[in-house]
Amino acid sequence: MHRLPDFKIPAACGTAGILDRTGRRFNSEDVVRAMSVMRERGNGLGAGFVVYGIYPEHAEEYALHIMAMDQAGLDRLREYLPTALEVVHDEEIPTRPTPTIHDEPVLWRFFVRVPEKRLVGVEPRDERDYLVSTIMFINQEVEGAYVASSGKNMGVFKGVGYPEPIAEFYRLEEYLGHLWVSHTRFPTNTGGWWGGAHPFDVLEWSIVHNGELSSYGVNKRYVESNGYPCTLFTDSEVISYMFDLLCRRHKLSIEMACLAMACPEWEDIDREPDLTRKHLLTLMRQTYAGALLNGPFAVIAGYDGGMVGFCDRLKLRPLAAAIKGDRSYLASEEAAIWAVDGEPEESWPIDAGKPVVFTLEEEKVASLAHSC
Amino acid sequence: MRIDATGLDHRTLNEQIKTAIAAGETEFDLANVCGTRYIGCGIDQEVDIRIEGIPGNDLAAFMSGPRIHCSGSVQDSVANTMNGGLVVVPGHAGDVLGYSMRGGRVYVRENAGYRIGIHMKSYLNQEPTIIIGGRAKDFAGEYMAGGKLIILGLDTPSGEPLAGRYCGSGMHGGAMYVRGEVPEAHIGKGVSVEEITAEDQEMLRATLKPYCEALGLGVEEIMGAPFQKLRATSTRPHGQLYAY
Amino acid sequence: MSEKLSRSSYDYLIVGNSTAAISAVEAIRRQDQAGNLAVVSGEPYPAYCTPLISYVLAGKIPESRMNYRRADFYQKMRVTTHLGHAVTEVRPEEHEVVLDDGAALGYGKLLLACGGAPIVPDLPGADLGGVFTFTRYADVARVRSWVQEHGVQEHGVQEAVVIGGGMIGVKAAEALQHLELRTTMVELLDRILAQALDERGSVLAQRALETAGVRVLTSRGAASLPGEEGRVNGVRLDTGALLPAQMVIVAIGVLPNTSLAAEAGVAVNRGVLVDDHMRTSLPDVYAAGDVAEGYDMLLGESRPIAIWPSAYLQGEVAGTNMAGGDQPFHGSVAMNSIQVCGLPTISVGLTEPARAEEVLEYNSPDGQNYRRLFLRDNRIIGAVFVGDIDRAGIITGLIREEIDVSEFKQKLIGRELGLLSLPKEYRKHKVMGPGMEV
Amino acid sequence: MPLSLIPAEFNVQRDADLCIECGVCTRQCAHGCQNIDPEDGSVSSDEKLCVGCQRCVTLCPTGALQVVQRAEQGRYHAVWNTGARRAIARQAESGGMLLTGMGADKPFPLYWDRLFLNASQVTNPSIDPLREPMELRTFLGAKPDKIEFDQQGKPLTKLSPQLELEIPVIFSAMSYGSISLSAAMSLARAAAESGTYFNTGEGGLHRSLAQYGSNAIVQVASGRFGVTPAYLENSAAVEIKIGQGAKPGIGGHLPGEKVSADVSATRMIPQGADAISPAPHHDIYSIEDLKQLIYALKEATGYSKPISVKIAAVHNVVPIASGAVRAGADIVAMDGVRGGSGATPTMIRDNVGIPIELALGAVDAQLRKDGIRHRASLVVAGGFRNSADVMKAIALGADAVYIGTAALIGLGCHMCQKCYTGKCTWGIATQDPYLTKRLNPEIGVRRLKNLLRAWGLEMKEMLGGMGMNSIDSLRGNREMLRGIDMTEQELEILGVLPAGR
Amino acid sequence: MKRIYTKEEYCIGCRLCEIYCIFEHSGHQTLVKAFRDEENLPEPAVMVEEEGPISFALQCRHCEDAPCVAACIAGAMTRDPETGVVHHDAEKCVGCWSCVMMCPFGGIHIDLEEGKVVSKCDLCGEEGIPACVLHCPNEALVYE
Repeated sequence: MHRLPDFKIPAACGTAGILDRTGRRFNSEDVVRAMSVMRERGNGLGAGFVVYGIYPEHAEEYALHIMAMDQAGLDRLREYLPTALEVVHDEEIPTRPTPTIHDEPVLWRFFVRVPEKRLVGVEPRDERDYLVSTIMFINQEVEGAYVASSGKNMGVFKGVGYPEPIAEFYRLEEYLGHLWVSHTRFPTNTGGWWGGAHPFDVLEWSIVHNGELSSYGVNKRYVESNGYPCTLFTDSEVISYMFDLLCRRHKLSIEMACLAMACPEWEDIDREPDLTRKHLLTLMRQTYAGALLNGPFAVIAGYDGGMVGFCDRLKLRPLAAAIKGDRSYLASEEAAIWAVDGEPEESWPIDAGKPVVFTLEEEKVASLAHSC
Repeated sequence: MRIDATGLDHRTLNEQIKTAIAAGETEFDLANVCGTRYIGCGIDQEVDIRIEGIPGNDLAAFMSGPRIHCSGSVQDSVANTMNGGLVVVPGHAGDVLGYSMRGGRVYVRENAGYRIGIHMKSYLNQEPTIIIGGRAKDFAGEYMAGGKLIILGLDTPSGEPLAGRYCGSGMHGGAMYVRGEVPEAHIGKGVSVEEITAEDQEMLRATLKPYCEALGLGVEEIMGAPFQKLRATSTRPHGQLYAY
Repeated sequence: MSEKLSRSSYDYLIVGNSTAAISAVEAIRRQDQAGNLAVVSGEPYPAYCTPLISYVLAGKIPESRMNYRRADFYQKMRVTTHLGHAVTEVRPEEHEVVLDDGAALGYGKLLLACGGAPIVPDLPGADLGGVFTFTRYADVARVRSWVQEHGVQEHGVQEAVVIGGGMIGVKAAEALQHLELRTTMVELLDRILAQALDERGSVLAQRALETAGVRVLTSRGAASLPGEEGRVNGVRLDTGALLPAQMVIVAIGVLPNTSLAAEAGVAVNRGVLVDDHMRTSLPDVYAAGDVAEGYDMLLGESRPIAIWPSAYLQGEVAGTNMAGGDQPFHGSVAMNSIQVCGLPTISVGLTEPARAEEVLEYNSPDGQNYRRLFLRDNRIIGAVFVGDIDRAGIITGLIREEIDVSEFKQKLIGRELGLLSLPKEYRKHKVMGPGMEV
Repeated sequence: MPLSLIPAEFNVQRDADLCIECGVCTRQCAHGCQNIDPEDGSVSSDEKLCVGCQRCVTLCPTGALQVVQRAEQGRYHAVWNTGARRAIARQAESGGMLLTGMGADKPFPLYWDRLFLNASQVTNPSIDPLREPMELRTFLGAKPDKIEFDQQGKPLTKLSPQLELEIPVIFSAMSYGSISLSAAMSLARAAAESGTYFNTGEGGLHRSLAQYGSNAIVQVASGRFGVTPAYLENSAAVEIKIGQGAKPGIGGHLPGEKVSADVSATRMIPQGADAISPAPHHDIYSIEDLKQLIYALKEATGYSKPISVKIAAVHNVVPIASGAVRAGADIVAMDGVRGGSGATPTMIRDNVGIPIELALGAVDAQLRKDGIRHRASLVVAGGFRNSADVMKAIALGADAVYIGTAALIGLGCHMCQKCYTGKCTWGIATQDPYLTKRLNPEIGVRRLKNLLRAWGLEMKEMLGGMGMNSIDSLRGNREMLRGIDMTEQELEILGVLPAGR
Repeated sequence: MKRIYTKEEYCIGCRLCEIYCIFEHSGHQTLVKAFRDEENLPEPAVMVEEEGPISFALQCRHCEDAPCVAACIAGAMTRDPETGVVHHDAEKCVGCWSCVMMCPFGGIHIDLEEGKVVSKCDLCGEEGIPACVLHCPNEALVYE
């Protein structure tokens, strides 16, 4: 495992997400097949998966996926964790030796709860805020340990390599989940770092991202001044914090959060005939100027209720959406979707700046896209 | 209109007053005022506001019209940049009274604090007047550029100066009238002490008349004692400071 | 009907061919491009610059420069000319005029712009050869040929007398002097140019004439013109003195040519009477120029004002109204610009001190420049400029606009007269006219 | 009178082959340097009187004139150079404080020139501003922390009053009195027509500028000149002036001879009397007093306008700015050591305060750290020369920039630094009617609009080059900056990486 | 018709209008040469009036009712019926000064020795922008 870089590395990427809206769980084969189609979009220097619904037996605990530089790092974490959290269970993340995968970190998972007493005297009394600050503390202060994911009933599996060997390394075919999102990466520098691969996660928010935020500096400082120190110098990290900040802390709907991040241009706002909406958009742009994502991006954000895909206001990076049967798909290339299960019932490249939200529901999702 | 100020913050109180003025109300009785700031601030209508209690700072700031009658003393920064209107204070006033006041009148029955009447100025028919029944502390009338600042020294224990140090320093307009004497050492640079003319006498009588009426004093009694007049020696106090 | 077809008939017929006629033509054409238009004049030339006859006589300008408008003027304006045929009769009933050759011309609207005629006094000897008036182009040729015919003989023309010290007399005398004749001017009044200039102006003008060599005799009248062999040989003054002269120019004034109008039944006073639209008492008959009486703004009455700009403006008003426009004539102000042997003089309005309540005067230190303003009721009613006349028109404007100058009159008499002398508001709204923002 | 020992500063060179003795130079010189001989019409110069304003040079129809700074005079001395000696001579002859105009002319480090902007190459595309919308629109005022919605999804959050700028460049405070009405009119109209704002300084709002009130940031300074309820009402925002970069810690002073009838009416003070702005506001002796005045102004304007607090960038600018934000300022304006002035003691101008770059870097970082950055907008001032300076300031964290000197140069100022004499030959810093005519506001407005347009085009181009289409994405985006030729500490204060990293 | 408008409040009294008027009518290619040729230096048709801070340039206004045209006894002043421009034909001018007498602006410049009107604004031949306007540094003269 290489050391964490202290500057931002531009990258291009391929992404895919598959959601079974009825909640039926499936293994990694489909998403790996989708990613294989997009091999050209990566260069083997980073790939990863996030899967939701994999730990039903630990559904009430936060699953911390840990990447430790070495045993000492893990030990330091073991020492620290009980001082902050109640560890219900922990185990090594099972892996198998895989050609082309090497330099792997020590991989461990902890299922934790936030002890009630920890929230006494904490403002605000929110266990998730507490957990976020604990994760931030680990990432910054516990040398050699890094939290790769922290949500309930989900986990991030990522590393340096192409998607297929990473899946093989992590034995992902053994997991069942209702939502799989994957990412392959084309960083421009030579070295890859396990922690720097996508997806990024904070609590239940996971982000895979294809793009390069020109506004990164602004967005970073915005989330940082809201208590999310950015340690990884990646856009995805910032976006995942942004979702957590906007959706969980500010209680915005996903659509509103996406609107904050990709709000219409002033020209369009000026022309907006609906004054209520115009007021909303004006308010949005002024309040969330620091959250506005500028530059090319296409994001798939996974969360406990589904997944959302959205692109920048100029549609500088691709993202396609599709529906077939109970499943919803998002991918950098439509072919990746076809590769899973043939021609979809409906498919479309998503619009600039307009999020497509696929939610986990009992009934079938009738509408195609929740554009706002 | 009567408003109980108990528990009202200044924004709410002023909004109530302004809304009522807009609806045509011209008289206000504010009860239980205790430290509410900015009463009368920015109002440009000739309404009457009676304050029961002690108003907070910046009473009558940027005011242009209302007549404010207080029940007792007031705090700091009263009549800040006041443009017109009246403030009657039966008690004493705090510091920075009538800063940059351009018009209207402030009547204080008792003493006033430091830095009163700084940068008072007159323009055309606007001439601010501050009358202090008692004494003023240091820096009275500093940078005074216009208007009248009258210090009566009523009820002054012997030996107490009527005005503190640096009285009128930087003054370049207007006049101070002091009933009695300001110690020479307290008089600022560029200020001359002059005798009262008959014209001044008449002006003072006329100016003090409404003051005495508002505060229940006798004009002739006050006029009975000698006044001195403090004026700027130049309208250009800083003409010689620079190398051009 | 058939009779009308047998003669030429015009929508607009103008009798006369001088400035009033020409400005009327231009004005008509501004209004009406289509109507047919004719000019009829007893003089055989295209419109010429009457005041220039003294310049031609003196040889200062060639005859080619006498034309008032370019050669193609009548063609461009589509004017039919009947030149060299005087109108002998106006028949208002028939809407026609009769020419001296008997031809008749019909008209829709008629403009009488037939000008004035010089006064020839009833003097013994006035019919002798060598006695001329001097108001027409033809007079130049007559004078010139007289000088040429007789100049080579023993008793040729060496001395000339001009009777009359008015504007025509002065310009004639100047021309004769230029021809190197010994010239004497005889003026009945005590000063020359008495109608135009004030006393000091007259003195300066007389001095200029004298400096140029003209002998000026004032307060003298001509009693008779002695002569022999049908040729004049002197002027006998009312003092009894005899001025030898081989040529005499009589320039004692001009009267409007009203006879044609009067005979046709048009109301006539000293001149043809017109209203402010230049209409005479007869329908469809207008009059303009020296023949008509114009409204004198300063005197508040109508009188013949035989000056060029007035004739031009009247002609323009007449033409405009004849062609269906509606333009009143606001009246004019007497004014003259006379250069007396190199000395420029301008007089405007009433220049008799008696008519004024206040007189402002400026004399330059070198005595070369003289300016006088005559005020009444805070308005300028007259002005005299001698020498430095550069900005005189500004005063003319103030007179014509009847501006109250009480606030700034002193500035008008200072050394530098300019628009700066006027108040800003007046500069902006009155004098500056279009295009001035102040 | 003894001989003056102040050496001439300029050399007036007249090319005899080109001079046609038309006298234009003599009519344009307001300092008595250029003269025409009434006898023979020849022209000559009295160089001691020349201030180097370049008016004659510019107006000369044949280009016959050149006015150049004289080289060092007398014996060379690295320390006691001519400038230093001239200053001493001026003081020895007058006994007064050295007075000067415009911003500091000492060669302070220009951090703008040590900062480089980024551009996109391959990994993310640059955007072509010719084809795609490029947003410079900026709002100044307190922003909510977040937006809250009611049950029906309608936003509950109310926005504080905002200034809306089409370009994040504002004309900084220049009072009518310090500048001519034509100059003030040019600024006001250009601001209105360009979608930005002008600042009245503490000169009041002249009646002819009242129509531009909705584009006016009106100042309330220690002298409170022209401050009436109507003045506060007819404005877009109210600015409390605490300090000015060119003269931190000292007051202002418009000499009585500049207080013309019109200036007197606008400032509401007697004609001919000095207009003195004391160094402090005597009602502000502490941060809570500032808060008191901020809220007095909010009360006076019915909470309908942003209240700005303008401070000079001084050593402890960080806590001052932070305090101002906590005191309720909606906008904090900071003016750096290079800030301009019509009249300021030279020693103060050139020695007091700190560069705006460092102040901005430190303040923005601290406000973000404190989580209060959104509660006020930051406007910075003090020597902004071009659109790149503006872009760098925004990347450092500013919301907008005040320009004063750049605007004046746009209007025709030639930086002779003699504003305080009231004889500005360009008609800008003068009330002399003979000189004020020289600035035709029609031209002034056009030139300023052009300037803003040109900067706007450049800013859009740079923004597009960085792959952004909104200025929002540059604000505080220090990733877009790299530094050279700076110490680690300077880099740290600015929060930027060295170039190459 | 297009006219030259004078904005008094922006006239700065530099007199560049006069200088460029002279140059324009000098026939020379450069300003310096024009002024060096003193014998043939034309008179400017524009004149700046100035007193203290007040100044303005003045040239023929080309009046609608052009009183100079009415007054001209020599037919030298004419008003083009189509363009509205008042022309002065120096050849025809005899120096009677009737136009001077009538011009309410005092905008006609004469030479007593030459005995004629020597310059009157001709709008620089009506082609392009007149020189005085083109070179007015403060747009106190505009042509529109």
